[in-house]
Amino acid sequence: MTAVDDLIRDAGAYYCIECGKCTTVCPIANANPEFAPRLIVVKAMAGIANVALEPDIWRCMTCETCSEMCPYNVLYSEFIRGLRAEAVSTGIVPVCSQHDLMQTMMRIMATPGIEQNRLGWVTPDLKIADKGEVFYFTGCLPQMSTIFRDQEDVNLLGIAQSAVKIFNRAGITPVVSNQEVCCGHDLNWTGDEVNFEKLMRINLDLIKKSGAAKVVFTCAECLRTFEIDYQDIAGDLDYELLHISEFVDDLVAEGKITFDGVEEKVTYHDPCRLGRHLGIYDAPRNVIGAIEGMDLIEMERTREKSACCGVSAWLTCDSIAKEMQLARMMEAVGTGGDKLITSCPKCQIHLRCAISEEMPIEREKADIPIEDFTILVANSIKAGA
Amino acid sequence: MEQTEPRIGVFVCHCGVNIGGFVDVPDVVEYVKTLPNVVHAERNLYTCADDGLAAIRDAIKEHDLNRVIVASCTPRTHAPLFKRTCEEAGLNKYLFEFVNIREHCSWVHMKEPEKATAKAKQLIAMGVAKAALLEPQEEERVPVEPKALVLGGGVAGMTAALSLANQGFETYLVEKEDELGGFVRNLDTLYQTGKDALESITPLIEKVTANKNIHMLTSSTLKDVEGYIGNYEVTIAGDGGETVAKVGAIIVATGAEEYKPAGLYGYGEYENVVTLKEFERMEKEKALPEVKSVAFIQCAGARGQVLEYCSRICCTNAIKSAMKLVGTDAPEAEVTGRRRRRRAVAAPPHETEVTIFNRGITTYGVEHELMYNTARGMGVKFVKYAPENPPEVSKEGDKLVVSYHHETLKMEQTMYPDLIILSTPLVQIPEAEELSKMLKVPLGRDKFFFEAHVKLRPLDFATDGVYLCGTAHAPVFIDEAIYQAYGAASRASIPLANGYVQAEAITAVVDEERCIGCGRCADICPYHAIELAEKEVLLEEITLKIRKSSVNPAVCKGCGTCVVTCPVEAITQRNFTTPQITAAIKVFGGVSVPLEIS
Amino acid sequence: MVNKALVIGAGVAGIQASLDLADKGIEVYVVEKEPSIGGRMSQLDKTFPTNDCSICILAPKMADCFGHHNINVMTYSEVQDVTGSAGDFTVTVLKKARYVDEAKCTGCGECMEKCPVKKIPNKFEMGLGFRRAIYLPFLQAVPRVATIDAENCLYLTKGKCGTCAKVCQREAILYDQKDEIVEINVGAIIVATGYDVWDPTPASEYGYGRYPNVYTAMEYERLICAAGPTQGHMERRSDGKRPLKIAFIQCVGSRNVQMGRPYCCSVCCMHSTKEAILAREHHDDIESFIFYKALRTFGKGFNEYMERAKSDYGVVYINSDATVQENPENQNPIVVYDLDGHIEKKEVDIVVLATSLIPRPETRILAEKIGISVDQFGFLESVDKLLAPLDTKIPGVFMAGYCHEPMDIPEAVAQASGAAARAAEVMEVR
Amino acid sequence: MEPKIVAFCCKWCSSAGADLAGTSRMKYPPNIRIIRVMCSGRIEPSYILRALELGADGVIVTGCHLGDCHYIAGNEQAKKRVEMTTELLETMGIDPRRLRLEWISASEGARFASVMTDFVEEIKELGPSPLGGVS
Repeated sequence: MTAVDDLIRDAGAYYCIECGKCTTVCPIANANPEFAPRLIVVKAMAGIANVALEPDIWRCMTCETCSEMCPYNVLYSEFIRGLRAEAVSTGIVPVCSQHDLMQTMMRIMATPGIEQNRLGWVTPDLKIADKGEVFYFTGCLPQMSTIFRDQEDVNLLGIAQSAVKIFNRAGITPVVSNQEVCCGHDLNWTGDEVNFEKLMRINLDLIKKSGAAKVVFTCAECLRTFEIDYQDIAGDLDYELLHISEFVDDLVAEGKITFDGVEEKVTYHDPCRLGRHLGIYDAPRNVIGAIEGMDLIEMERTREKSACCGVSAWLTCDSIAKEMQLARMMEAVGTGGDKLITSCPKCQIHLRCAISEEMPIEREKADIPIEDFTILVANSIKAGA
Repeated sequence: MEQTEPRIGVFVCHCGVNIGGFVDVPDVVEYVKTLPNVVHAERNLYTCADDGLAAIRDAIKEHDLNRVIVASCTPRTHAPLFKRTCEEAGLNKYLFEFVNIREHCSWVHMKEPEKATAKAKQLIAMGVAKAALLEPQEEERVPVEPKALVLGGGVAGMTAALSLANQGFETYLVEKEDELGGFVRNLDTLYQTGKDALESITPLIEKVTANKNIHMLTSSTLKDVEGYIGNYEVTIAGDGGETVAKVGAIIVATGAEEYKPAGLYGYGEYENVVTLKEFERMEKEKALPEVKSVAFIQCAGARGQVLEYCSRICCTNAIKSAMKLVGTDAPEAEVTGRRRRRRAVAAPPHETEVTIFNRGITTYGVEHELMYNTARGMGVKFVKYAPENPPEVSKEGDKLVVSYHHETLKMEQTMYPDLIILSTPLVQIPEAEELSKMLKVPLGRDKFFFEAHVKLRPLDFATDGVYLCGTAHAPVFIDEAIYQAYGAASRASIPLANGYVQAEAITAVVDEERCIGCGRCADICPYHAIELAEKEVLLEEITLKIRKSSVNPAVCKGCGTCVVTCPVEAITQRNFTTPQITAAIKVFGGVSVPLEIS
Repeated sequence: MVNKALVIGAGVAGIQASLDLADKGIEVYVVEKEPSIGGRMSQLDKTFPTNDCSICILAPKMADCFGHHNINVMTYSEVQDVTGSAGDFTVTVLKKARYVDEAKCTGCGECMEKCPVKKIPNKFEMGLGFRRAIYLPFLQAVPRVATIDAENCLYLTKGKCGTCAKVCQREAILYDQKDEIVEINVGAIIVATGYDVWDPTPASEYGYGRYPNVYTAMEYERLICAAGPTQGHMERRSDGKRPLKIAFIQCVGSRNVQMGRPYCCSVCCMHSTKEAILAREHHDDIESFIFYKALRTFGKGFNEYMERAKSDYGVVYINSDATVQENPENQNPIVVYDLDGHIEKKEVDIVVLATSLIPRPETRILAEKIGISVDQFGFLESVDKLLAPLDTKIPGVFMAGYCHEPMDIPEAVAQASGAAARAAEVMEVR
Repeated sequence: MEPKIVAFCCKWCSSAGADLAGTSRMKYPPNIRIIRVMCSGRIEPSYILRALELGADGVIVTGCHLGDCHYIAGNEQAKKRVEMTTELLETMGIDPRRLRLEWISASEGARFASVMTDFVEEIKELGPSPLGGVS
């Protein structure tokens, strides 16, 4: 029994009937004919060589377009994630963009005893607490905002500030903690299971101590990591895990939040982690729909069939990724909307990144403002409500 | 038959405006009145309406009509109605003739009413010419012996016999082996029940054995058949001598056997290369050696390798056996996480590795496909091979080796199984050829019995009175053989229940005096309705033996092909005689009729 | 003991079951919810593996069934309730008003020509053709009697028009006809309600409904049928152009655990093969590509048929599922598939989807009324899968055809005869 | 010139096709006279010659498509016989185009109409039969 055999079992790859549907829908395969998800699975099943050594396992964006369409529900991303851990255990070092800066930062965070200063964004008008009913998990927004300080039109701290604003308007003082560490998503997806688990322990201890019954996330990756990866390892958590869109959706339903009317046309980009990984499609749409005058125009590739932003865990940034990002931005422009809404900070970073000075097309064909869902909501809430 | 002077009545239908709007019906009626033998002609707004039908009945009586023609729509829908009306007025229904002046005239010539009128006149005139030559016909009834013979005591034969017996018909069930059960006796377990094969069908065997209407003849074979539907005399040879029985219908349920793939994949050469059935036998007898790794090779000898066809049942059967070999429980679906996240549900590791080499797994329908899914979840491996590149079996020392070309990966691979199981197709039994001749029913290219019509008469033979079910027809699973058996019982019970067979009187008739016994008609008849019998003829005081053909009206379907084949005009087709047809041709040509009545 | 039987559904299975019973003297009621008998088979162009013209071989059976002295055909009718037990069931049948006197109508079509409501998509033509508010579902319909579609008739909805009544010379139009409830008494029941065609719009990766030149297989049957809306001319939806390249995609919505239909529909490999052969018979410059998961040629003569499709008709089989994109320039569908581990794209003129064939949702409701069980997908369940495959758990109630499990025409016919035998066993006719 | 044409149709396919042409109101020239038989296999070569002798300008024999015969293979017999008759006509000096064999199914109403139209056109081009006819 090899590790790969275990993976085949865990991912349900046994169910593969080699129909090739995964290849036909794979965004990478569509851009690069040399890449075929089907072959990786079939090779693994055939027990031929060690597939963990295949370079292709690092090119997969784990966007789960394939799993979504796989007739037999093979958990392709899970399979790839496992293969990467297996590869790392044999000494392979993945090549990440940004010179491995993110992963290094995360590994450092996993080191015990470091006192962070991550709450600089909490302006005096925002009310937060150490203990309470609702824990707001900020994620890496403070660090990312520093790293991408020079990138135009990306407002990451605004996401965190908006989240707290929303809580406060609804009469909630959320727990926001300086001891919070990165969820470890990117380490988990680049094969560093050891440091990933360390980060997890820190976060789980912290939340437990806060006494929270609900943990709310503004980052799709963080939510996916808690919901699936943490619970896989640590078992079921005894508090509720919610994306901010779900949380707001509930508040709207309960009448605790109302919105100012605004005449605006927007389109919404489903992040892989929130959509295909977790199945959260309706909540953000419900909330946008509740804003009077706001018109949501769907892109052709939406919901389960949403396009990927092209980069995952900082592994897959290359010319194909850029093409995908441009195509997505053009699709958004094509809706005639005023802005593109997303609910994953990284989607925002990656999509904006594609709109650089040197583009193969005229800028206006792909340039559309991107706004995070949380900011959109915070800006639309009726004052004093 | 005495030819009475024809007195023809013609009813021309307006069909509202459908005919009347484009054909000058009054003009047609006036014309028709001038035709020879027409003693009455009238028009009706709707001949098929109650008043139209009453008009026909009244006219038959009033004018003493002995032929009736309706010129209206297509006989396809309305002929039965008008024939019934004639019969109600005491006129033989074969003295009715239909002329279609709607679909074939008014509706297709709407823009040319004059020509349409002329055409309607001529079509009716042709009909009148034919009608003058019509003869009353009796539909012959041939009595049927309300008993049946079922050949084969496997599940299909047993089920068919039981159904017939339950419908009240005495049935002879003939089985060549000394016990009932057929092919199933070779099997270990059945996928449908998951239980021991013989045990699964024991209730059926018990019911058959206990049924008073069933005469069980084991260790017996059919030796001779004489006769035709309703009237077969069959001779069955068995241990205890010969049984002669009169039966009305015969069901062929003789089953099939497994193909032995001599020369393929080391079969017959290496010890641990067996067929699926042999493997079942080993399992049944608990004679299976300890195996760690097993390879199945599907389509061994099938789908073009030796035989042309796919044997339908081997994929599911191989999967059933593979699952047993793997021996883990079927994994159950499990959903974890509070959202839709589903964990994979593959079974835990197992001892025996099983690989099924296949050309695409053929688990059609619901049950088979679900089994295939479960088997994959249990870890049974499926490897596709291309027909032009099948796996090769050889030996390295005392180890079996399978070298194969992985079709998806396009890579050469090897494995070392302890046992190789060849899934070979079912094939016809050797006795079938003789049986087919005896029963006058054909075998197809694949040597299986060939049904009357592939789509709509799957359980009938073209020869009436003989029916078909189970693997004698083509490979099927047991449950399929069983519903086919019920179906064959239903088909066979129709003549048995009626007690007679009756054919539309359009059958061919042989004029024995003219027949020269050449046999062309018998050769060409698709239904084997024509027999050549030796007759003694006294010719100038010498007794000669001459062959004469005769048509069995219970079997003839009235296509008329034999009539054309006959070189000496010895055969006619009732209701479609040559004089009737040529009369119409003559009218068409403008010759007044009747010119000649031959 | 009532020596009569009820057959529910008058497709090929229902017709065969009725004929078998009636031919041996048992009186049969056959209840069909459509205005004509004939079922799915009447919609098919040809049948595999013989390429028999479907309606040509079915129509005589339809006529036999309708004209049989022992068969009482109740079209445009539905079973509402069943009570009693084997040998003595009481069945309530709703005879829907067709607003036409069945005895008077000759099916001449005068009314249909004059009816001003013209553009109602014809269900029989899978929406590819149109019918009027008074209509015959198809030209060979049995009975050949017009039906008024109450939802679209101007007279019945707005009290205006009345054209059909004016032009009908037989005074067969009855606007005040009412639905009727009929009670019948039977000894045995055969359920033969057939299948539905799954609408593949939700599987949006195939582009059905979005790209005009993507068809379902049933639409394609009508498209190539000489009696269909285009008289058998292959004119594609976007521009009427004749296709030169056709892609057939198999298992659309079936063999798919995620879609909740893990089963194999059993007939699609063959019907796509047939459709590809027919395309080539229409025009010998047509190229066909069949994209499949596994090619299942398990019936009698099927493998040989597929081999012939390859060798004599140039049909190309490709082992891959596929997705569909569209070339915006000419609205040609582009099929994306996996060829030996790399993605390939093939631009074709039309795509034909072998969509799942599913048990009718009405069958589940009917099963509840009768008290028989259906499986998780809605197929009727046998009481004993091995020895009594056609028996439901209620004695005296049997089943045949696709409502029981996926199958082709000869299997449905065999089951129909089989169910007739089981019903006859209940009757004790002798 | 209005040619006179006899069409022999089998009951099961081609005359049903003719019915369908009718129900579909498909026009074709009114020169055709249908004689219905059970099967195209019932049509004797002599009928064809007789029709020509008696004034037909053309004879068309129709049946089920090959493989579709209601009587298994009667249409194959028809094919052989018509082929023989065609050869005979040629030898006799009668344009063999005056005899045609077509397969028309019950669903091919349009085909029935177009075949008939086409045949009438062809016969028109050939002109009146040299046999003239009796009338």
